[in-house]
Amino acid sequence: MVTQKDFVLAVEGLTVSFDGFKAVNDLSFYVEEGEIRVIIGPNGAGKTTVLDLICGKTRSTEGSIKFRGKELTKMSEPAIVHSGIGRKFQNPSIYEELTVFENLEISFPRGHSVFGALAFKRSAEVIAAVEEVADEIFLSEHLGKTAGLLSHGQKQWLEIGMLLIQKPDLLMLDEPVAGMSVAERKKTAELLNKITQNRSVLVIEHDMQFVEDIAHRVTVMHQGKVLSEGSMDFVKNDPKVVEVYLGH
Amino acid sequence: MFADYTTTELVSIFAMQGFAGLILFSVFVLMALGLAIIFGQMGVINMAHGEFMILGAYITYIISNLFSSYLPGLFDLYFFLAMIVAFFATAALGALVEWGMIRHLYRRPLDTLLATWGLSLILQQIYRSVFGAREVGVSLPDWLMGSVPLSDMIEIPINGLFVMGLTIIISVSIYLLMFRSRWGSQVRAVVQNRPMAAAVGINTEKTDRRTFALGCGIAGIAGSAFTMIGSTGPTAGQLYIVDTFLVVVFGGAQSLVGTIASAFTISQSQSTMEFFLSGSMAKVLTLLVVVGILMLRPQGLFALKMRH
Amino acid sequence: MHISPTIKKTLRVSKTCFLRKLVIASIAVLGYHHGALAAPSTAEVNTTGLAVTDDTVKVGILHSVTGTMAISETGSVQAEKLAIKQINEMGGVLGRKIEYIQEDGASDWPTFAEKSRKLLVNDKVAAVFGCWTSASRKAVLPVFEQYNGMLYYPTFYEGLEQSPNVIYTGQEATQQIIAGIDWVVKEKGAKKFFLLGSDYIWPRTSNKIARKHIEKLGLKVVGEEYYPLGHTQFNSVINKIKLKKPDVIYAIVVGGSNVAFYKQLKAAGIDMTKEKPVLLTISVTEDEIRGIGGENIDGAYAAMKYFQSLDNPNNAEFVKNFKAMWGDDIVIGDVTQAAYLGPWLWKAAVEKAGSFDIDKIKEASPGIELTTAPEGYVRVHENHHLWSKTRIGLAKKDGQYQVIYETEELMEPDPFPEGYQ
Amino acid sequence: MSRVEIRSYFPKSDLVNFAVLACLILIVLPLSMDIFRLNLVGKYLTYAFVALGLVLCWGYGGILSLGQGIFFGLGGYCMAMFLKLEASDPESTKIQSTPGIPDFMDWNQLTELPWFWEPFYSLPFTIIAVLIVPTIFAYIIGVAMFKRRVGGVYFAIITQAVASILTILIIGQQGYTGGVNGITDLRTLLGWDIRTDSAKYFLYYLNAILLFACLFFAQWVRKSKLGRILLAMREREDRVRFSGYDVSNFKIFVFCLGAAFSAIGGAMFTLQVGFMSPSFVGIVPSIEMVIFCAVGGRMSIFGAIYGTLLVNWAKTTFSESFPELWLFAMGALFIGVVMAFPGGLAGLYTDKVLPFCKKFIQKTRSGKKPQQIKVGPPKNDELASPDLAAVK
Repeated sequence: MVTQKDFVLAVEGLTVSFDGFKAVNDLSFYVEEGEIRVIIGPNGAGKTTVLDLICGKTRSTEGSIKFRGKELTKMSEPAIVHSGIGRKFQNPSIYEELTVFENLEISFPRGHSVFGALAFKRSAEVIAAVEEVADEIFLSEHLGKTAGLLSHGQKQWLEIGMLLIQKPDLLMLDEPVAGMSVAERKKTAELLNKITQNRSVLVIEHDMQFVEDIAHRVTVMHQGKVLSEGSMDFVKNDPKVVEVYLGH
Repeated sequence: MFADYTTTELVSIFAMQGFAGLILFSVFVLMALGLAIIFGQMGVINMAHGEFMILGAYITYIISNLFSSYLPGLFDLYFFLAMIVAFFATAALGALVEWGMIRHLYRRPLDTLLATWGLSLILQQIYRSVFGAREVGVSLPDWLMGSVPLSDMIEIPINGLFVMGLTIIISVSIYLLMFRSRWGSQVRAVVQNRPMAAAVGINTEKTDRRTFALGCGIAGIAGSAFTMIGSTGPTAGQLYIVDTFLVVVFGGAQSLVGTIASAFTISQSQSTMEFFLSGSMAKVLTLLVVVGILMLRPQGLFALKMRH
Repeated sequence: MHISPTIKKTLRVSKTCFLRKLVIASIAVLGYHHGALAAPSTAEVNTTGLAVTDDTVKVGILHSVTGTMAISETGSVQAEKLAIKQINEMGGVLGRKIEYIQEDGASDWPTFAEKSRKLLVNDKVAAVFGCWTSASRKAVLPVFEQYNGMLYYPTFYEGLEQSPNVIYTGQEATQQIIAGIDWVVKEKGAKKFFLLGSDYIWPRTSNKIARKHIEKLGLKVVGEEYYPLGHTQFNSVINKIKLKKPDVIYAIVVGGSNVAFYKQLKAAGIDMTKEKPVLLTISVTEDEIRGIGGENIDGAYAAMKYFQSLDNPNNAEFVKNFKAMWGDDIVIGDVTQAAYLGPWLWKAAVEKAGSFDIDKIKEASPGIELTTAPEGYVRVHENHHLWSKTRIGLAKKDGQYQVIYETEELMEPDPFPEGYQ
Repeated sequence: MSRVEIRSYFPKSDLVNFAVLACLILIVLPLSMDIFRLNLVGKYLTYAFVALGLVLCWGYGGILSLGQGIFFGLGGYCMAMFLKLEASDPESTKIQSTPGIPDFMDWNQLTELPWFWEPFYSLPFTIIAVLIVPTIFAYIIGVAMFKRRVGGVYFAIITQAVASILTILIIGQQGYTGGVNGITDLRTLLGWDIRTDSAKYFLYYLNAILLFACLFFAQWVRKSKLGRILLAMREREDRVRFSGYDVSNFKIFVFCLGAAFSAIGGAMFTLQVGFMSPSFVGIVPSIEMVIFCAVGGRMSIFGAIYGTLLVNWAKTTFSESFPELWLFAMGALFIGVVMAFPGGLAGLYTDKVLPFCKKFIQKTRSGKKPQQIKVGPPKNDELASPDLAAVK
């Protein structure tokens, strides 16, 4: 067995059961530094549950999740975030009543305690950080806009931006291009390639073209287990994968 | 605590308290079933539930008066008719309320709470204007009074038995209706996935209205039954509302079995404690325990674990 | 006890309709010819700026018309309105017609305080007839003392209070309790008592007085239980009663709980007509029986000063008038009768003092007697409570009490009983 | 704080609101009413503290508490205990079997003051207790509930249950609490008669000043990042959590803040009305206070105060003239506000009155020629409003 220090994320023997139904069953995989890993699989394979388990939204029944050697399964969600993991949800999860600026500002990693938030000042540093990220996610023109008025694609970007401003080491994205136009999708791939320079990324995606564009390695899940793992070319030709996909 | 009593007495105490607990249990179930359907299945917080019950009680009062004036020979049987009329009348009012008010508020559960509280105030005032501020006395047919002696200590009140029997009948009917009938599966489909249910051709609006009406109708029957053991006045409904909600929440809002189990737990513990503590303290302790358990297990006793 | 003969006469003549009409007629005639004589000048009878004009005087009625207490307080409002109407028909007070301002306490104590302040400060009423619960009286009491108002309070209550600004027209606890317990001990040979009440001050204080008295007689209290107001499940306490086998259940349950308690008691096989045990209550008047149902309380005893079935000419007249005004199916309980006394006692005090001034009424009140009271005869004690007889009634199926005993002497009101505090 | 900071916390529109409200409460009402009516207004304003707390808890935090009466009551009881001890000096209670203790204890055969009453001889302690006791109580409830992620409807029902537990306890333990009668007949504060007209004026103004202090604090919270986090939380709790915030702490904070506001209101109520009773701890007043807030507009701190004043004024007027109709009116108010005007008065003002005024002004400015009026969603600059202006 390889030492865990080589990996950013090491998931081993992870199992979660909902009243007897094992949504994730003895799952193990490892993500390396700087890697873009894509998880694919048919509906109900347990992909989103894996992200939920890593970020602490769902608690595992068995197994371990180590991030840079630190065990995550017992940590609280905010602590997991502070250790350097950011997560984007499947549907754009932004604060529609606030402006784009405020959305990003809330994610700025300072003033996270109650009194910190009360005393939080919108300093030049914060403004600079927000403007920098806004630039990256193509929204610098829209900083003052109420987020609810953005287009669907823009909302997805905004949420990615909210993660970026946290400067996480591991970025987890749940279907980042779902519902985007072709042009938006291209821009997003570009964005992802740009932002993954110095961090690891875990992506769930259905769009195979997009997966091919970005993935370093692909993990295929089926019924809560790893079905196949390797480069996109490898899994595409794996007979087990073909069986599962065609069988559906 | 136990030292004051002999062993035989203790046995009798537990038997009698167990039975008192069963009556309380029946009362809780009757109160809570309607609410469990409305709150658990539809997510509507109906603060006027108590007033729907009292409507049932007033209808029983009216019918008992009609019988004693016009059909004194059939007085013994009026109660059955009263329950049926109470059911349909409260269900009709429920349907009206759903149509006029609730259906506009499905996405705002906390707002249903406020709106139905307003409704409860209006209903109370209507009762007061129509029936007067004083409590009305509902006279019962003779066969419902009195008790069956089991031993010289233990006597079982007939109306208690009646309420228990009624509870069983209603619980079983609800079970059959919800889990064995086409209509029940429609209700559950709508609860679980509204757009999908609509897509497969279920008339969700109609289902909602009928579900709400059914919940209210059961409240009506409960109110009718409570004329045997409690008071009937404009504000009597408010006495029940907090207890009822706690029973439903404690059981796990979406589970009818949970509601029954929680009614059983709460009633038995309350009636046992009532014997050894003062009534007020028993009530306080029971409520505290329920609140405490809810904090440890917010989803209630019987909620299913769901994937998010 | 000094009281001016004319007043006494006026009160007596109200006994019969015929005579009353005669008096009204004669007052009217007098008023027509000698206006100045019939109604003394306002400046003379009202030196403190109360709402008194040359021909009217304003009073307040302050009860709950809404909320949980409306059930109980309705009767008092009706009785007070009847008394005011009758007084007006007799020519009013010092030649002035009474006009009442009715306020709703809404079963909410702060509202009572607010409304009483309104009545005293804004409306400047000459007297207020009102309150029912102790809590509402406690809430308004400082207001009456601060603004120097006059309150006529009708309910039987726990005592432990004596304010110069209040006339307590109901009985305080010792009057009701001691006579009742003495009776049940003597007549029924009771030795073991089970005390039961709703959980608040009146039942608790009353039971304390009862316990002290029972223990002083060398008898035993085998249980004492309290349930929250509005409680509806009494099976547990009924089981305890069965287990303890008391001779007397001494019940001070109030409101909606009452209905539940008696229905469940009957259903549990305790037949009160068999008097095993005897049920003695001080909280169930005819008003409450309407909700409980006569068949459910048949055979219980109540100790209080008035029952609707009381057989005397005053009461016959009162019941007739009450029904004429409020409908035939109405019942009259102890508190309703006490509320009816309020306006009459005030009238008598005003006439004795010859003034509406509160201070003069306070001073004039002790010693006032009413021979026309439906309960018979009452007299105001120095401590502003009433001397009255206590009676025992046996509840009947028809919802009425049959009066089976009354104390020979008037019971002296003793709001601060020695050794009971 | 720099000028920019202050401007961002108190934008012009809010400053106008503050000025208008201050003018109404501090000048117009006292001048236009006799002391009796003003005292009533003072009483209503004590409820406004609760409504203000509810705006933060419910409007911003999405936490509907049906137990705010608990904190109002606890604050009021703390104050009442102090006043009662002062009213129960051995001289004025010499007819009791144990002089020097409150009258209701004497009636309940208590022969000495319970230990938890002792510290209430001290006014500084009492003032601290008024704030701290309810806040700690709220903190305990908050920790127990929010750490376990109990929220929404469940939280509402549980707070209701807690309110009824506390009511039964207070009524049942009458020897220690005064029972159902409450703690009555409070007369003086450090020898100063609180029942005189001058005292009433003073207390009215003290109440108003405290209310404004709370308003300023609420405004600061609302405009700080914490306020935005609350809004964010209400909308996307998970997102906030996965942005690294411990959501429960924020909920606990705002719930405690609401409790502290309510407690100040309760203490001022006791001072102005002269007694405290368990009827405030129960469910009915708690729900009524929610409606004050809803009528005013659950998102508006000013609306909460206008809502409270309006509903109570209506209650007094209605129940003076048509007591029987009052419940109908109140019920209709509940239903109407929820169904037709979820934004309450404040919503009505910003959605209907303000645009109408703007239109009107624009029209009159541009003479008869109808000018192009912006339709559809407001553009950037309008919504970005002062906050962003401060940034740029």
